[in-house]
Amino acid sequence: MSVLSAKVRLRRRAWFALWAAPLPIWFALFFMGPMLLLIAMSFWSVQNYRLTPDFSLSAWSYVLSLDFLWSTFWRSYGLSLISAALVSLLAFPASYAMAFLITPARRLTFLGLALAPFFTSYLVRIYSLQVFLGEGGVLPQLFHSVGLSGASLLNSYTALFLGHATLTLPVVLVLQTLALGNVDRTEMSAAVNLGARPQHVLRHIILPAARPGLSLGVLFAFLLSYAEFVSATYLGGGVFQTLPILLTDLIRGGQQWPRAAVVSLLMMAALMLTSLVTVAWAYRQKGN
Amino acid sequence: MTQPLLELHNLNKSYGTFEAVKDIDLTVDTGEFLAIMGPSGCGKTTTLRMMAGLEEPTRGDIRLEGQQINDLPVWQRETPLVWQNLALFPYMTVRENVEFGLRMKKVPGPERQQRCAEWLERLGIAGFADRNVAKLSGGQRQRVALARSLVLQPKVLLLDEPLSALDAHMSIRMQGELKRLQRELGITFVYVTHSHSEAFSLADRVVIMNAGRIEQLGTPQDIFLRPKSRFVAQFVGGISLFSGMLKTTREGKVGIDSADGLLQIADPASVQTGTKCDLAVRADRINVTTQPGWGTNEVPCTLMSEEFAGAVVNLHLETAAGTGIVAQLQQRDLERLSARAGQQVYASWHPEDGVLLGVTALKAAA
Amino acid sequence: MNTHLKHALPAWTWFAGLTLVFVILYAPILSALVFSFSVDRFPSLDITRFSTKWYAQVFADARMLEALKNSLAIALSTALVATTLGFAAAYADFRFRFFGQRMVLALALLTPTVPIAVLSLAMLAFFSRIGLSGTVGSIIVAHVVVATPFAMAICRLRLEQLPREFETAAQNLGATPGQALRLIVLPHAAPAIGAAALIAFAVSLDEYAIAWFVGGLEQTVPVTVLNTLQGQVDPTIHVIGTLAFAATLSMVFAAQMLLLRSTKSHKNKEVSP
Amino acid sequence: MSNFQYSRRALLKSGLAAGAVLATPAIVRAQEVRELTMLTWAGHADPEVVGPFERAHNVRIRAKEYVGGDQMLAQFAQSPVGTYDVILADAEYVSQLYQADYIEQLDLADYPFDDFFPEFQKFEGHWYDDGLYAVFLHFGFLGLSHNLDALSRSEARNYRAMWQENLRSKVGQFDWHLPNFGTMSLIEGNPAPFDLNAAAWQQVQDTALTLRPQVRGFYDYGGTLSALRSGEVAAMPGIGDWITGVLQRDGANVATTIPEQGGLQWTESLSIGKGSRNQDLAREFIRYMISPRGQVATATLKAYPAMVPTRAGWAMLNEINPNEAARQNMSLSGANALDEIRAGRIQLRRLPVQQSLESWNDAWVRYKNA
Repeated sequence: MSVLSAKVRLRRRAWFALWAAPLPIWFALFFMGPMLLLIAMSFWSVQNYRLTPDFSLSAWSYVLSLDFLWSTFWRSYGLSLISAALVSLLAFPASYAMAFLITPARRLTFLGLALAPFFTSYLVRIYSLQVFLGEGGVLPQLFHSVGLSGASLLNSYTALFLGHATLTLPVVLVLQTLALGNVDRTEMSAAVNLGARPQHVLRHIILPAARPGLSLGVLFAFLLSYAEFVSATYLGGGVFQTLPILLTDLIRGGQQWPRAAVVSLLMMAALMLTSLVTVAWAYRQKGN
Repeated sequence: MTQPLLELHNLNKSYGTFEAVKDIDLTVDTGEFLAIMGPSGCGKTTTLRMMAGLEEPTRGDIRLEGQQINDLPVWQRETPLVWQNLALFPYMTVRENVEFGLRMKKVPGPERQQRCAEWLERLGIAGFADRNVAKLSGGQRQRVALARSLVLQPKVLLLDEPLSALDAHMSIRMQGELKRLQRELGITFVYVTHSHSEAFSLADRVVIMNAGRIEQLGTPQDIFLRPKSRFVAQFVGGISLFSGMLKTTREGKVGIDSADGLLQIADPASVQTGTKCDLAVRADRINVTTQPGWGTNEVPCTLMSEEFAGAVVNLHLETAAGTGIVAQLQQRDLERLSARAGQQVYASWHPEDGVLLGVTALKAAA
Repeated sequence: MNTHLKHALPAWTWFAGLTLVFVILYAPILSALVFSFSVDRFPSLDITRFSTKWYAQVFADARMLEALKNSLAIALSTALVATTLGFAAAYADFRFRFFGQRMVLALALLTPTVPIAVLSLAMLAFFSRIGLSGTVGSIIVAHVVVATPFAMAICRLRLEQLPREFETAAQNLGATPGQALRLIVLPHAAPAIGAAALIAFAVSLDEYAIAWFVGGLEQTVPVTVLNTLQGQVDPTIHVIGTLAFAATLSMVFAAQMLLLRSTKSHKNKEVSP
Repeated sequence: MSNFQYSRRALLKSGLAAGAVLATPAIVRAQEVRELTMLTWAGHADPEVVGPFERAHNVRIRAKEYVGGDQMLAQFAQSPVGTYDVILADAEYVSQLYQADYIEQLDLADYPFDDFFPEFQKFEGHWYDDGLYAVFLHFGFLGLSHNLDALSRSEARNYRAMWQENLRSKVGQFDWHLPNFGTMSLIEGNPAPFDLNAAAWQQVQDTALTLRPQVRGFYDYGGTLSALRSGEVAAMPGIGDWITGVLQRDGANVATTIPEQGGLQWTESLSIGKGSRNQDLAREFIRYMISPRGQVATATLKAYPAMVPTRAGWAMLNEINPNEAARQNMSLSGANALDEIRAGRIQLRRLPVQQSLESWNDAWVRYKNA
């Protein structure tokens, strides 16, 4: 209800729509469109190697009855969760250094440098890592020279993890550094003033205050690692069967895109659920 | 009868189920200095913003010089606002800030510069014209904000707690200047504040708002001397309140039968006995003695604390029934009293100094 | 900076962590740089000879040039559209309260949860049904979907720092909503808009999976990298990586300068009264 | 010297012949440049391959390179009709393209099949209901590819070498079920390795599982190149000269041996996409690719070398690049690669006959997961 005339209301709505409408329209057309098609596609059938619109549950029943589906699902989930946690741990000292030990002007430069590789061809960096870790590569040679085995590091979880780190480190670094940088300095001084030792300040002041940023870092690392298949192929050697790998494998049964659609809907469901839980946890207030 | 400048008719604003402003009727005359006062969340700023066109009323009319302006968008209203945080544009110099409105109104260059210069001069900030607004002191920023609005020669200037960011000293200085400017220019000011001293010292009329409604509208004296409700009395402060039942004694005296005994009042004609009502007594009308027997309405109480406020002292007393009483004494009266906290004292006042609250409301209801 | 803050561990441990992270980030890039100058087709530590022959091969390849042209055109358009859409949505979210506000944000933030291989096929299938497949335009449309969430997030964060009164104050002084936006909001948001555009540009420039699917015959640089990596492996991958990194690094520095300048001037201006 | 002159004259002659063939549609030259689109494996649209055709027909070839037939099929299926004029596909995918009705029937008379070696004249994967749907472009043998430092040629004469203790975790596999299960089937001695009854199929899977502990990883095309080159893996079954030939060119000590149990043959062919708007040009292009010049370019492809099916192609290769002809054993006089086929040592790689494609795929996914 409003006291304004229809003309004025229309003019206001038009101005509002000018800003509010473009993105939803674009996404409704070019994102929701494909997504709905994807959902529809999970009910299609394949006849003579041809994807045919249909209403068939065969793709769903096929995928859900795969005996290794859930082991793959949990392996995929677990590996990316471990990677996300490890990347976060790996990044933490660096973020801490950038947030507390470097001047703000320098911090911006460091953040830029941390972010730069993120936008450099990811494929190239994975290929380079393959060269780095493979038989006779830099790292095995280095290990060999200090008396270790010198065997190739590829097709191991270490290699896969480095691939995940290559993808996710920059994002995690930026999120962590911003989170730590926003921790209230007076609160920290107050704690010190009250006799808290540095370890306590870290545990009871810094970490809780930075929790949203730190958990978002874990979440992003998880999201990116979960959907990752390039390093799973080139560094993991395809021996870690994850959902993205399963997805490409399924297609090879003769244009089985409906099955791939089912797997990706499962993946999306898992990701959305995880995101919701993490975000809710990250922004949960103490004391309700 | 002259046309009122600004009229609000039955103005309402709700956000969902929350009613921020309820049935406001208000007229503002040309050249008047009107203050709207109330606790935070009472709807005073919302009312002001509706005048400026920053909020759109849910119901009701706003008229400027008799013309309904509900439909007029903000930028066509010519009701400039001085913001609580000033909202000076950080990417512009003082001059650019002041010229901003003129540019928007497409005032030609020479006239714009001349008017801008005139106002910079008038507010004593010509020397800072090309400085970045962030590099000014609080008082200077205040003047820029005023100049920015006044340069538009508005019929009415809206001010939203404009002095709240200043320190006490600067605030008092700016109050004086505001008053002077308003007198000189003859512009209508609508001034929102939560400070009594600002409202009472500046305004011709004061509106007290509570929970979206107007509680009382009147001159500062009216409100100070004759608060209409318990709320106004409490909000204005320095008033002691007693509640009880209106009663006629066997001797024919009329008073309030309160927990602190029967308190006499002077003018009972307008009320019926048997109704519940509140009695307000202003602090400067209360007499404090160490011995009883000084006045008509006398209540024994305990001296709780003293509060120095310059030349006067506020004594906080508490009766046996737990009613709080404030009494304002001159410094030398206090010395004469020579009482200490915790000591038994007597508060007394003349029946003429007691004001019955909520009477009109009762009459209307009856 | 709080210089007297005591840390839970000595400073060198934190710096060691920082160094380690940068080594992990930059080792692959450094390796790409070195091997891009190796004459051998397959990289190994005993490099036969250094040469610029792979650079010459990249520069002489007409298809590569075309791919580069496509990539730049796509990335520029993506940056333009994604930034416009992202800013508009961020501004709408900042300025207005409306039904479904959270839905819009959720919709935009849903994109990163879709596995890219399947998103690509879904887009190809959808685009070909609406007659928009196999063109540079279809890659742009798809990249905008991927890049807009980033642009929106950046603009939204920056707008949050703009006191809401500024814009209404301008309108109160007679500026139309358009003028207020142009004179008050845009100058404030300019660095974020710049950064958003750069990031959208970079996201588009590095995307290969969707580009392969929806691009049809139109090739972009990352698609040629993908083809080389999956097919005829050769050091042109390293060359492209090195060049891309050089380009990205300079863009990041440009963004830095923009942000740095704005923070500086912002700081100067925000001395509390 | 005289040899040189001879080959120059021969070159001129064949060049003129090719020119004559190509001269017919020369009238189009006056017109604007036409476009011919192609969906192909890597390397087939390199300028040194298609350049002469482009110039002769005033046409520009635009190629979409794919890796993996399923990507190719998806791309074709989801693109508007007529997007791709020419498709280069593995023979197994030609049958899928045919069943999905994505390719045009060809006219036998348009192509010089007389010049093909007899075994390729009526290649089974190209004919459906007596109709021709694809033209044989090139082929190669798949055996055991191995690093000579780790596995000698004589050891590689038996696939069983992969089970050796020293190859534990050193065997790589190309990530596709057909060549791998096909090889297992050869090891099990099935005369028709893809035509298996239930018991034989089960036996193939069981044998495969015994190899699984030796396997280091599963690789795509590029990954296979890198893994064999770096020594990451020492042996790969079901791989051929198309990989090791490339690595040899780069100086790697690798080779492909066709073990005693036999090898497989891969085949790639050219088809015309359904609804192509440039069918005449597509036909000319296929004719060019099986002309001697096209055949030589194909045989010496930078991305992967392979054998070609035409006599004229062999002849020209022997003239202008005798070393490569010898390396690939494409000798016109004396013993050559075709003898392997004739001796029955080489079986066609093809879709499973008694099982569905998806059951092989399922088995492969299961195997990888084991």
